[in-house]
Amino acid sequence: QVKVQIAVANAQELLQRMTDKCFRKCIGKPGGSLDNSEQKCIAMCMDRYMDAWNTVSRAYNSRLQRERANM
Amino acid sequence: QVKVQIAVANAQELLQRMTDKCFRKCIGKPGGSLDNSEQKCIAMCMDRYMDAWNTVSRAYNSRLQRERANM
Amino acid sequence: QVKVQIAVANAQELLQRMTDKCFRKCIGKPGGSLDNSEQKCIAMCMDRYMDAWNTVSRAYNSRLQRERANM
Amino acid sequence: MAELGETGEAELQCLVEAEQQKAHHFIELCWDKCVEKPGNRLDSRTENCLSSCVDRFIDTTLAITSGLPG
Amino acid sequence: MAELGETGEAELQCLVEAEQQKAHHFIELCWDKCVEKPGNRLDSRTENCLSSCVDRFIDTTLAITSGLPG
Amino acid sequence: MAELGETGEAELQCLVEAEQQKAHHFIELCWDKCVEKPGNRLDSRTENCLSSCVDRFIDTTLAITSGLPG
Repeated sequence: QVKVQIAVANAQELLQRMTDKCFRKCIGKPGGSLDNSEQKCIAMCMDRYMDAWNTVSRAYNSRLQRERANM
Repeated sequence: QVKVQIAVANAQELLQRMTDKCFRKCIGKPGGSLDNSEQKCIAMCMDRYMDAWNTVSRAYNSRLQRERANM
Repeated sequence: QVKVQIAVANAQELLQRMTDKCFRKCIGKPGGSLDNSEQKCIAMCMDRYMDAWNTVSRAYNSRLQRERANM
Repeated sequence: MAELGETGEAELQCLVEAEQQKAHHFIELCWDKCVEKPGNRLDSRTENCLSSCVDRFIDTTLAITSGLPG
Repeated sequence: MAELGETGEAELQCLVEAEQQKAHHFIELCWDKCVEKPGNRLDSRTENCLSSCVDRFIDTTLAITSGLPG
Repeated sequence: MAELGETGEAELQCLVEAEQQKAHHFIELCWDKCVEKPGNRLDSRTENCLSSCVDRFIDTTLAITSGLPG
């Protein structure tokens, strides 16, 4: 149950940071609605952010393992 | 009593964020004292920040109501 | 024992903020290793950050004392 | 009004605080996007920008969460 | 020194932490304003800028809170 | 698996959370350094930049902490 709580909190923080980064990157001056190019940018940004998250997590874990092997 | 605590915490956070934003906007390289134009800028920034806070809160509340009406 | 806990937490936060600032200042596009000039920059940045921390703390404490004397 | 128990109070506090954190988050983000130089009054362009900023941010949140499974 | 009770310890901790958060906040803000490229030593111009930055930030805080009712 | 006591659970939670905060911190920093415009896919240059960013940040942390007494 603790693990579930942690996973939920983690996913929420990931989503919140992703929303922030993609909003800052994709929306210039906010207008009356999300136009087509903004919507596409957000969809793409969201996919790339998840890719980047995976790359960063992999790099971190492999570094942890190398450091442990050197001890 | 809980409500009072929340209101106080909320006002403190508002003031702190306002001070930060207005300091960053109004003070270039910090000198020996706040000069006249910096003082005016801060007074104005503070008023506009409160206006902006009210606008943002109104927009958020009206969106919440529209979303609820659509459910 | 409380004091020790506070001192440790404080030092950790100082180190974390210093690492962040110096990483942002000294590393452009991250490459395959820290090159010589990046290493020098980090060593220097770390020393200057500690100097700046001392200057800021001194300025804050002397202001506190002036404010108290004026009360 | 019935008195809140300890748990009820804590939950209420969490809820209200979460809402207020959202408002603080909006002002942080939208102030940077919309206000360049604070003037004598909030002109209508800046005011529209601030309102739209809140709405577009919520749109973005909804777009992102609707793309999720579940 | 008298021993602190549990409450006293927690209060002391809160107080000291609040002060230290201020120092962390100042360094964050003033480092960005005053230090461009870290050099061999902190030159006097940067040092003055850092001290002034703390003082002007406190001035700003006082200006803002003195404009409040109460 | 043995059941965790209350203290064990809290400690586990702290540990896992600290690790995850690091990952959130890395993505925050490295996204800004490496991703300019999100494209159709993560090209290999961006991917290398992200991996290197994590490694160089850890190098920086080690360089900074190894310069400390103790």
